[in-house]
Amino acid sequence: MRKIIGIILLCIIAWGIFMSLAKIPFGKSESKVGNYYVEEGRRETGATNIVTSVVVGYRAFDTLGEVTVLFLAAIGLGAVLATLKDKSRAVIEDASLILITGCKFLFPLILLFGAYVFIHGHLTPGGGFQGGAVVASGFLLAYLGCRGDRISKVGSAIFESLGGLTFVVIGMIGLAIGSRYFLSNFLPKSQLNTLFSAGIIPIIYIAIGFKVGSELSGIIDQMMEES
Amino acid sequence: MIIIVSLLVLLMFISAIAALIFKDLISAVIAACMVSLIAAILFFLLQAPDVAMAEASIGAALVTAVFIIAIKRTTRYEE
Amino acid sequence: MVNPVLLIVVPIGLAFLTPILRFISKKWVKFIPVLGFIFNLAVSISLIPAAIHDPLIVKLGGFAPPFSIVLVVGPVGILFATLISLAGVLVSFYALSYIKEGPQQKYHMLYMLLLAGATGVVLTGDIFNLFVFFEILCISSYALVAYLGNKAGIESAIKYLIQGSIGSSLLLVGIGLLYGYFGTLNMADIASQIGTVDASRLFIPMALMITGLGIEAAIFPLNAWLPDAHSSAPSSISAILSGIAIEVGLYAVIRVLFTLFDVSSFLLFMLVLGVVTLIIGELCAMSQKNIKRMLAYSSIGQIGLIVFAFSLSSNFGVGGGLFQMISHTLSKALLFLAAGFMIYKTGSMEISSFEGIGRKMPLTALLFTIGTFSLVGLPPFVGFASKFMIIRAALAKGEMLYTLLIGLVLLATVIEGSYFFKVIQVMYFKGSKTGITKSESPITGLIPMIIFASLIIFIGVYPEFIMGIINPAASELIDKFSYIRSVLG
Amino acid sequence: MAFLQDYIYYIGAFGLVFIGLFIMLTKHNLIKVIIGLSILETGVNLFLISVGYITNGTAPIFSKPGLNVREMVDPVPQALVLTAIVIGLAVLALVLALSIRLYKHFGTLDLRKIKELKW
Repeated sequence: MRKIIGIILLCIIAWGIFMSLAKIPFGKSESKVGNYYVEEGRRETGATNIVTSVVVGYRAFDTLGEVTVLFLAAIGLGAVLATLKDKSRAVIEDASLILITGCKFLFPLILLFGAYVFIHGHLTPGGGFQGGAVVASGFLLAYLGCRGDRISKVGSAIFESLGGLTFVVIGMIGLAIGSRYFLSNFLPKSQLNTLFSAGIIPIIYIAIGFKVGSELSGIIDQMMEES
Repeated sequence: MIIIVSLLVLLMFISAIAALIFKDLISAVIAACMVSLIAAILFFLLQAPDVAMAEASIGAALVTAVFIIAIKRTTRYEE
Repeated sequence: MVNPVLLIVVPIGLAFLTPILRFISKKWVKFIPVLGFIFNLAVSISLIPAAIHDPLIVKLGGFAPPFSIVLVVGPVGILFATLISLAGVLVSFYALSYIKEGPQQKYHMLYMLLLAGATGVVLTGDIFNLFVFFEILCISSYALVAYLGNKAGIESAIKYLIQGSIGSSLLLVGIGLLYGYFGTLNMADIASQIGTVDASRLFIPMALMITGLGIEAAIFPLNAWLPDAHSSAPSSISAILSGIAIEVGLYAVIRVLFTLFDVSSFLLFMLVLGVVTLIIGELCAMSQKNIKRMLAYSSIGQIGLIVFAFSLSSNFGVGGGLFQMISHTLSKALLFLAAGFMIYKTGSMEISSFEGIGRKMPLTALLFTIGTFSLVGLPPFVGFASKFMIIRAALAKGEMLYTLLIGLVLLATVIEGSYFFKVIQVMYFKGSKTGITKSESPITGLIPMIIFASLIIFIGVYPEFIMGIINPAASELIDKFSYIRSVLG
Repeated sequence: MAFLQDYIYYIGAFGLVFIGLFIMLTKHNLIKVIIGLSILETGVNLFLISVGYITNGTAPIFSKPGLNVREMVDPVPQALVLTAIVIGLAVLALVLALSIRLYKHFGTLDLRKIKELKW
């Protein structure tokens, strides 16, 4: 019964949505805002990756909110799991030699790749979130291989805080000097397509990379506890 | 091109329905991971490499890992 | 002049700072929210004169409005921001002595972020930015509902989370459709182009967005999560959820309906929905034996009344709705805070266990009574002024339907009165007189309650005090063209 | 064929949305419900990206000289989806942590058997 009602309801919604989609033909996007960003993005923000210039330039305030959401999830998860009584970890047997060696070999490479992704966020596809996720998957691999080891809680908490604070403080500096807008780009934009360009964008993206990496690793660590 | 995309979408639907049907939650999670991976390919075909990277590293890898940890700490089979 | 963006950024920055401050001194962490929201309150009060006169447009990142996110600090925005900061200061002061168990510094971080999210929702002028802050608001509420970690808390948090996240996905689809139509995300820009698309195509995005936002606002068919979530959270959080979170959700619904879309064809639907929500909420509240569930159901009823007021869509009606929001925030926060210490003392949420508490905790019980009187709408409390304004606005419509609905509203008020007086009767006139150990709530708990109560009485006696901000706020919501003009220049 | 050309991505996106919603509405196991939520979110993201696509467009990255600005796909939906993916992960992590707690309390993940409160 429940299934039938569900299907009927979904069919009605589907019909309505397909009616509205007729006004949005696929492959013919004509967006005033999007065109402006593509045309002026390089000049106004100095980043060659326009997605980055939107994420950390034009809509940087959204990104601050997004970073906050991830931070929230990490604390919320901590708060939910904190009151669990049995913290003791079950005895885990060691991984095989091949797995350990492989992990030890791959772990630094993955971290290096993650760092590359978030440092070059304004030039190539990628950025703080993707790079951070890659770093976290490196830590996940390390948990699978070197099962006894854990990241330092204090260290990850400090990285989280500092990453977030860097973002906020850079925004505040923009408010205090120069054009006096929150998150305005107060550093010189310099030569397009070089590593040290686009003013505050790479700095913010690196801060996000560290923050996301430590946060996601922290989330995995907290979930793994006692498993 | 359109054929490949259609096949990918079909495969994506099959994986999603598999996630609906499987009683073993680990298999269902892997099927959901498959959906994310194909979505990442579609994002790439839609000229969104940034999103494709994010979906592959977050949606496919980390979400699946978190799911599997949670299943390990709870129960594996849906009654 | 201070930049309004600080209202959002300062709590977020303080929350980021808290894990580091913890290494210096664990004892002082709980004072951070108090200080942060005192700062916010000062900033928002200092901004009121300027914002009433002419909406302040804050460009973020320094790009022109349709191309960047803007904050629109008009009368509505500043009204809600002040209300949020006020409740933030008082409730965080209350939490100093109330929150004693669990991971406390996490509580304080989540609390600051919840209110930062709420402030973001009311100030932003960008539809996707609204979504992001809405998520901050929702996710921190999910975590705080589960804060105590008991069975009821976890279960209701999961229910709330599942419904809330379906809602936010629907909202996101709605935003995507709007972006497909208009190629912009700025609310004023969308509103100025809304006439270029015919109304039948706008129905689906509107329905999706209203459903998504309506889940947080607890409008009738979407309010299944509310009584559980509000009754399982710690009392200080119930006060914030009932007083701020659903009001902010309702603000978002109203903003989307009034500013983004053309509301006129849905007024009748809203009117009926509001009255149905009101009646159902009050009827459910009457049958409750648990004090916090009763208060939560009464919040649903109040939301219905507010929706009813807004759907009158006259200057007076919208003003009455805003006024009722303020009065509900003050009264319901006071009720939850007072109930918190009463529950703490008796160790039970059952109404029957409150026998004789009027003599054991005279001051707390008196404050609770003030709250109930205000909520029912007795003079000289603020609830009377706001309900009177709504009824006057409905009568000014001069149609048979409205008069009929006013009868239903008054009936709901009578129901509300009956169950609240039952509680008061239990508190004062039942129970034996022997064996009374008098002990009041701690002083840090009493001060915020006394401030709430004195505000309730002061505004009730002298409503002109806030009419100066409610009237421009109502005209901002009704006259969307001046909103568009002031944002786009 | 022309129909597929125009609608295949939309069909994919909303197909996922409806399968996800269907799982969430009909399944009783909490983990299954969460899997439905993740599929639903993927569908929404796919829809947002397809809104900004231009036929035969290029990615909005000036990686080599001579790219035509007119042919670049819209960067805004991509930025929005980046945000939405991260928010989705945050919600999933939180709800999975909650479900671990739920299992500790009730010993089951079947939502029909969890009746501490009235539903």
